[in-house]
Amino acid sequence: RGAEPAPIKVGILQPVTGALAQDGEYGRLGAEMAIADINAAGGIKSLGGAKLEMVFGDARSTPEAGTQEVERMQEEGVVAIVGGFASPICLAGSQAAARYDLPYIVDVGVTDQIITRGLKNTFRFAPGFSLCTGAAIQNLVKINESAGKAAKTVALVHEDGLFGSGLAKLMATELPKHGFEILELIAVPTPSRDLSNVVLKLRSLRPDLIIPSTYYGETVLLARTMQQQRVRPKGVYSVLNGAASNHRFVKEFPEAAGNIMDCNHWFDPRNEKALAVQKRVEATGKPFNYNTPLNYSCIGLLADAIERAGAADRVKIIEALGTSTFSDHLMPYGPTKFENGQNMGAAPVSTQVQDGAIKVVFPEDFANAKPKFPANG
Amino acid sequence: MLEVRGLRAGYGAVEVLRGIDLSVGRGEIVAVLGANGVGKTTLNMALSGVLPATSGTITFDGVALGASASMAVDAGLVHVPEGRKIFPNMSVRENLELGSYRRGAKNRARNLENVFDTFPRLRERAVQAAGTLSGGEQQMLAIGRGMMAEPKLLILDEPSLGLSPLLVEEMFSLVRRLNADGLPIMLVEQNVVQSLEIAARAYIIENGTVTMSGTSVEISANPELKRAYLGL
Amino acid sequence: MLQVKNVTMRFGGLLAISDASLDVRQGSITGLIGPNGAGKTTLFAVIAGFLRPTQGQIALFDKDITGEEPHRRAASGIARTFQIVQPFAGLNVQENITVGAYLRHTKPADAVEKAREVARQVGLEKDLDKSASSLTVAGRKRLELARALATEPKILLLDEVLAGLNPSEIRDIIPVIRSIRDSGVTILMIEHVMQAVMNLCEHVYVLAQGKMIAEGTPAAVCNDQAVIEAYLGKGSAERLARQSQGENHA
Amino acid sequence: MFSPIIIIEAMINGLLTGAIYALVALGLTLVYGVLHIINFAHGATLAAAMFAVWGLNAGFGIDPYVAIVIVTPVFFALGYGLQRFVIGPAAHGDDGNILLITLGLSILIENALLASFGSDTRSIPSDFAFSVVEAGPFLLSSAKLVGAVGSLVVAILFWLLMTRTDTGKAIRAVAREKLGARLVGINVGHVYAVTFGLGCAALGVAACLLMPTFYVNPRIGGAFVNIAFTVVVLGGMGSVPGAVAGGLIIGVVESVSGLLLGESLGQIGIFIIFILVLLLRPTGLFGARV
Amino acid sequence: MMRGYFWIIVITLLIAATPLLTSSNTFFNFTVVVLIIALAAQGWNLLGGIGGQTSFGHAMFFGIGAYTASMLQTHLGVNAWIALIAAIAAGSLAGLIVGFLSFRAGLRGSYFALVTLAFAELLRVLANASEWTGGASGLLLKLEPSLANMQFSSRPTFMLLALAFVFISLVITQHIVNSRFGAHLVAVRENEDAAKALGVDVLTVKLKAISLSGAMTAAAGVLYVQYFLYIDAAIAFGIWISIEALLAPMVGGRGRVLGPLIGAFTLHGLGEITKSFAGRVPGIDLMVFAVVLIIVIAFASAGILGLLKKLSDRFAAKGGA
Ligand SMILES: Nc1ncnc2c1ncn2[C@@H]1O[C@H](COP(=O)(O)OP(=O)(O)OP(=O)(O)O)[C@@H](O)[C@H]1O
Ligand SMILES: Nc1ncnc2c1ncn2[C@@H]1O[C@H](COP(=O)(O)OP(=O)(O)OP(=O)(O)O)[C@@H](O)[C@H]1O
Ligand SMILES: [Mg+2]
Ligand SMILES: [Mg+2]
Repeated sequence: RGAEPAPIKVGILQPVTGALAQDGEYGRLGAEMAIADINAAGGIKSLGGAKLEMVFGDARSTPEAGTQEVERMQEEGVVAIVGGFASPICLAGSQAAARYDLPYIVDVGVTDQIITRGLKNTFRFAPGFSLCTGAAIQNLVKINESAGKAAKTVALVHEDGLFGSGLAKLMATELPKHGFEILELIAVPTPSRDLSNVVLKLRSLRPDLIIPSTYYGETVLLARTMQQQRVRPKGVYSVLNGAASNHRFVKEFPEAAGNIMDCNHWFDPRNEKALAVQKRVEATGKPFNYNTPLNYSCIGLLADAIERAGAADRVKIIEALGTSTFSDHLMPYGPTKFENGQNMGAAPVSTQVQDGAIKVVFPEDFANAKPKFPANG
Repeated sequence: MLEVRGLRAGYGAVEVLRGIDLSVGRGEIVAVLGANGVGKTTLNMALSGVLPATSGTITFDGVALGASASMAVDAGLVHVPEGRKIFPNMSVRENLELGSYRRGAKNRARNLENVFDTFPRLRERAVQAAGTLSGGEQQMLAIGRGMMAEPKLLILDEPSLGLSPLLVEEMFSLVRRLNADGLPIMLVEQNVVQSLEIAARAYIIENGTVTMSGTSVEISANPELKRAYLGL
Repeated sequence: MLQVKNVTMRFGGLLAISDASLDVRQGSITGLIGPNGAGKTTLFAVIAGFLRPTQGQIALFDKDITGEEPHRRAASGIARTFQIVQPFAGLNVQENITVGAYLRHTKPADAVEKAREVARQVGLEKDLDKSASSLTVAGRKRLELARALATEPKILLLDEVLAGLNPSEIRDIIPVIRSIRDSGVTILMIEHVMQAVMNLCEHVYVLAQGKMIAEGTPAAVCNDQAVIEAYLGKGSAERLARQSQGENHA
Repeated sequence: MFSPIIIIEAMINGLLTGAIYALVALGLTLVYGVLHIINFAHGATLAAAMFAVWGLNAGFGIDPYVAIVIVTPVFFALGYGLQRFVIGPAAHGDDGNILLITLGLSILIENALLASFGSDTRSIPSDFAFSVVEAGPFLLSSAKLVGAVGSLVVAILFWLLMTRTDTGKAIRAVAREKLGARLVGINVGHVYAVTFGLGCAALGVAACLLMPTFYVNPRIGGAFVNIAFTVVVLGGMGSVPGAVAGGLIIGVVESVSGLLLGESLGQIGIFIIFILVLLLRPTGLFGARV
Repeated sequence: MMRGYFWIIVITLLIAATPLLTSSNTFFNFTVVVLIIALAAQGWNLLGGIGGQTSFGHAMFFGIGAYTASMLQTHLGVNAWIALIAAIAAGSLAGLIVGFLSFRAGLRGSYFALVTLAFAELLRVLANASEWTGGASGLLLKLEPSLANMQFSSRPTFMLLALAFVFISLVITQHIVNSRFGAHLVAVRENEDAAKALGVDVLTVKLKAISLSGAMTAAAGVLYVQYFLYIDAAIAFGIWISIEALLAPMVGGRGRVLGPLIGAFTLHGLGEITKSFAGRVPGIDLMVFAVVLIIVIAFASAGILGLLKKLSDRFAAKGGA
């Protein structure tokens, strides 16, 4: 037998301890599955079927630890790094990787600063902050219009961290242009112990639409308290929310979660491959949240670039990524097309919890259900 | 009553007690004398089980002691420490009640009355926080707390320290009164003259061992000791 | 040199000192006696600036210092010891004393030199490297004294430094205190050990329940009926009388 | 800006939440009062207790309120053992060391939870969580009412324990005078451990009362610990009535300032109170009694 | 007279020589982080270790340093070195203010610790909300390696810069320990009343200490942001930095000049080693870390340097006997 080609090391950076551990786990799972699938399918063909080998780094939910792991991965000879999840980790990690021209594929990190620094090595597969908000607003306007402009007044509830605040600010300037009236921006800390007051406020404001952009725990609290206090707006439309597209929430509190819409990263429910992956994940008893298909797809993107580069060479891989048109992913995106490191083909979708399941309701191309809006009518 | 043989103890590498032998008989007042820092307080700590002995035996009323402080209290050996060590954040009454934490809890109410009869000042101040008592009252409280445990032997470590001459006088007459009721007392004092006046016997400790013992009369007559301890 | 003028000190409802005055003559050893809880230590705290009196003034060399901070008073020459000793427990004896010496010496080497000198004076030279927390009660009292001396004070306030010493030790330390006075340091001392008070003090003040009830020579004060009643008790008064007679006969 | 009804409702909410804060702070204040140390592992222990409640529910279908009779003694024993066999021996009586050890324990516990339960946020699905009591114009969460009443009952029990029993007195005695305590026959190590156990037991109760309305993940303790510090300081470190008063006050302040300033900035209100209390009246409302 | 300087020089030279021995950027990156922590921790040590005023909120100074430096650079285009000086001054001033408020109020022990924690948290909430600090999105320094920007494309260069800072902090601390101010500081730690009686101006001594402490820790914050080029409220003012700053001297040897550096190396080294235990289950490594930490405390209660001293004393005693 001929010698096996040397494996190609791929760095997977995720926070699996600390504050972001939950998301990091889902991300790692997706990357692992993708690597296993690619290897099972014969590895990188242009390199004689070379296998991908995962080098995992725990970013421990801090940029320092992330950077240290990037350095370690670099020394272990990875050809690229995928992941990071949180913006601060992605910012620090991609910058460290940039010293070595080491390709860095950001999975989630939404801040636009990630791609405006002019780092040649950094690519973001998922939609960033401005793409997400743009799409969120567009989707919302369309959904609202097709319901005969049912909603006019809006209250924004957002976490006071990196993404929540920025998002709320942007929504507050954009939505009025589309005829919405912003009643209030309510910032909540993470973690929050009690959201009764937020709900009280909402009860007195009586908005048609509530837009929460908070992490999981707070969204659970918010939805539960709203149900308890009988606050029933016409719709709850969250953006990049931690719970409304989390299966655990839907399963544990079907009533509280019912009809909540979310504009977020999500997989394409019409994509056969995505559904197959979902089945495999769920068979292990784990929920299938977006981090998993997203990281799965990022690995696919990388493998495709290595394939086309025909070498485990960083510069060539970066080049190949830059010209990528990768479309064999699980996401509701078009073909990949990077502009200054941002995949312009990427977009979030709007989902809604219907009958105890998370359905894509917009855009229609990817939808597997119709939006139920106004929800409490 | 109390038999101590070859007791050694110290702090870390420093050995302070280097084989102490002494005994206290029933109904006796025994004075333990010695210069500053010879280890009198250390001896008391070892007797009451607060400081573990490195070797030697402590037998009290036929029981071997030394393993723990609660054991000594259980057996009825009660130590009123140097510096009073009352509970400053608690009331006088609570301080006294804790005196019977392990021993004498059954007769708590009766003993409390006894103590209050002995120290009427304490009855007046029963609800006052102990930390706000004057020095003399604190000393009474410390002794009273010791009495709450129905002691079979009372060890008093420098009970007259910092008291005014008048209170010192009162303190010594109290010790005599307690002893008159049959309570044996081991008295550690710098107030050598007055201690020898009320004690039956005395031990002199030097350099971690007992260098001399005898009746108070003998001791006070010894010219060398007069020079060394009485400053005469 | 030191004058306490009509000082009153209240703690909430409690009147600890009431309109007390005293006057310490330069170069003297002056005693302050009185029953437990009379307010002696409190008066020291007022003199040294640890407590601000409710009323009254403190003057040093005829200069009013009532409002001054303790460290300023230390700098102008008032040093005190604490009845409940306050060693720097984590430091050794030499380091303890050196802190005091730094008041007048900025250079480390000078301060250490001074510390050693003072240690010799009070008989702590063998213990320089011992940790302060391992000293006995008496050792700590000496340390208190040494530290205060190291600040090179003009007036030294000694709060029961003899308590806990046996008669012969007291006998040994009396000359030390005298020698301190002879070296030019005025001394105001609180003491319950009457033997020492009789021996050392030229003038004695008696404080009882916050009030100055008597002052005068030690012998005169000891014969004062009020003092005997409040403080000495009959027994000690007789004992003291016997002793002083004995001394006279000798 | 808001109708008085809303403000009153916010205050009631604050009282209900504040009662739970008081319960969480109770253990902290007790341990502080006796060991003179800020227990860094307090939050992690709360998280562990909440996982225990969650586990009993998920695994055996035990109602959180029923779980009180299991979780409380178990956490008492846990706390007792921790102090007796880990913190006590390892600290050698040095406060700085206790601090580090509790810090280490908090890392240990948090990551043990992470390793065994994963990082997911979990909650107990129950209808009771959504039930409300209508009182006039107010809708009050039943679970929170139960929580508040439960907390106050526990606080009263604690207070009785501390003032009426020999154990309580021994705890207070040890807090200020160890040698004196040993000389009356109190086993200081045992009392320390009992104190720590009681602190953990209080957390056990708190967990049972919290779980019907709250969620748990390995890091959840942090949400309550800062606030518990504030409560303890406000009430006076070491004071049981202080913890209750402090908890209720903080609950109301947080609630009302959250309503008026927004939840995030409302937190500033808490810190400012905290700093002002420390600067102006460091002994807190109830002084430094245990 | 070397009095303590010997080991400072030896250790500094040893670290400075590492670029001759290795070219591993993992190592340099690790060392940079350790040195930054050591510098922050030295600030803590001065106040908390030597001065006995335990702070739980040193993140406050770290964050003020980091934010001052980055705000001056991003908003006003100030040169990085000038920003550094301003940041150090800001840290020192913050120390004075917090110190003045709390020491005047007579806060000690746990009370002081908690008030510092509260200040740090307060700043965190404010930094998270303010426009100037970039709010929740934090501040990003432009990546432009040059000496003027205090950014270096080579890791060893930055390591040497950080080392220089640590060296200066060590020398300052050693100098203080040998001086009259140091003696006063220790006296204040041991017993304030006694110190007062001996003419120590307790408030001034504490204020000096906290302002120096704030300056050192602020410098660490500047290094952090110059290295990672990004700061947000959670990183800058979060509890974790406060804990790191306190943990390192506690483990290395509280109140000892080299304690923070040794502690930081030990803790982070331990962290790296335990990562190899990580395996599949997250958190295992940190559990191992915590257990080792507890064991270290149990057996080296005065920190590593304390343990070394005890061992050497015992050795000397045996040798002498
Ligand atoms: N905690 C301690 N650690 C180390 N050494 C100690 C400790 N306590 C006391 N010592 C030492 O033990 C010796 C005996 O002290 P102890 O207190 O027993 O003497 P004492 O006879 O009671 O003296 P005093 O008359 O002053 O009360 C002294 O040399 C003292 O320095
Ligand atoms: N800080 C304080 N707060 C309240 N009361 C105090 C305070 N300090 C002293 N006292 C009270 O003031 C009175 C005088 O106390 P002080 O210590 O001055 O007495 P003293 O004359 O030194 O007695 P002793 O001879 O026993 O040392 C006492 O009743 C004491 O309880
Ligand atoms: Mg003694
Ligand atoms: Mg006094």
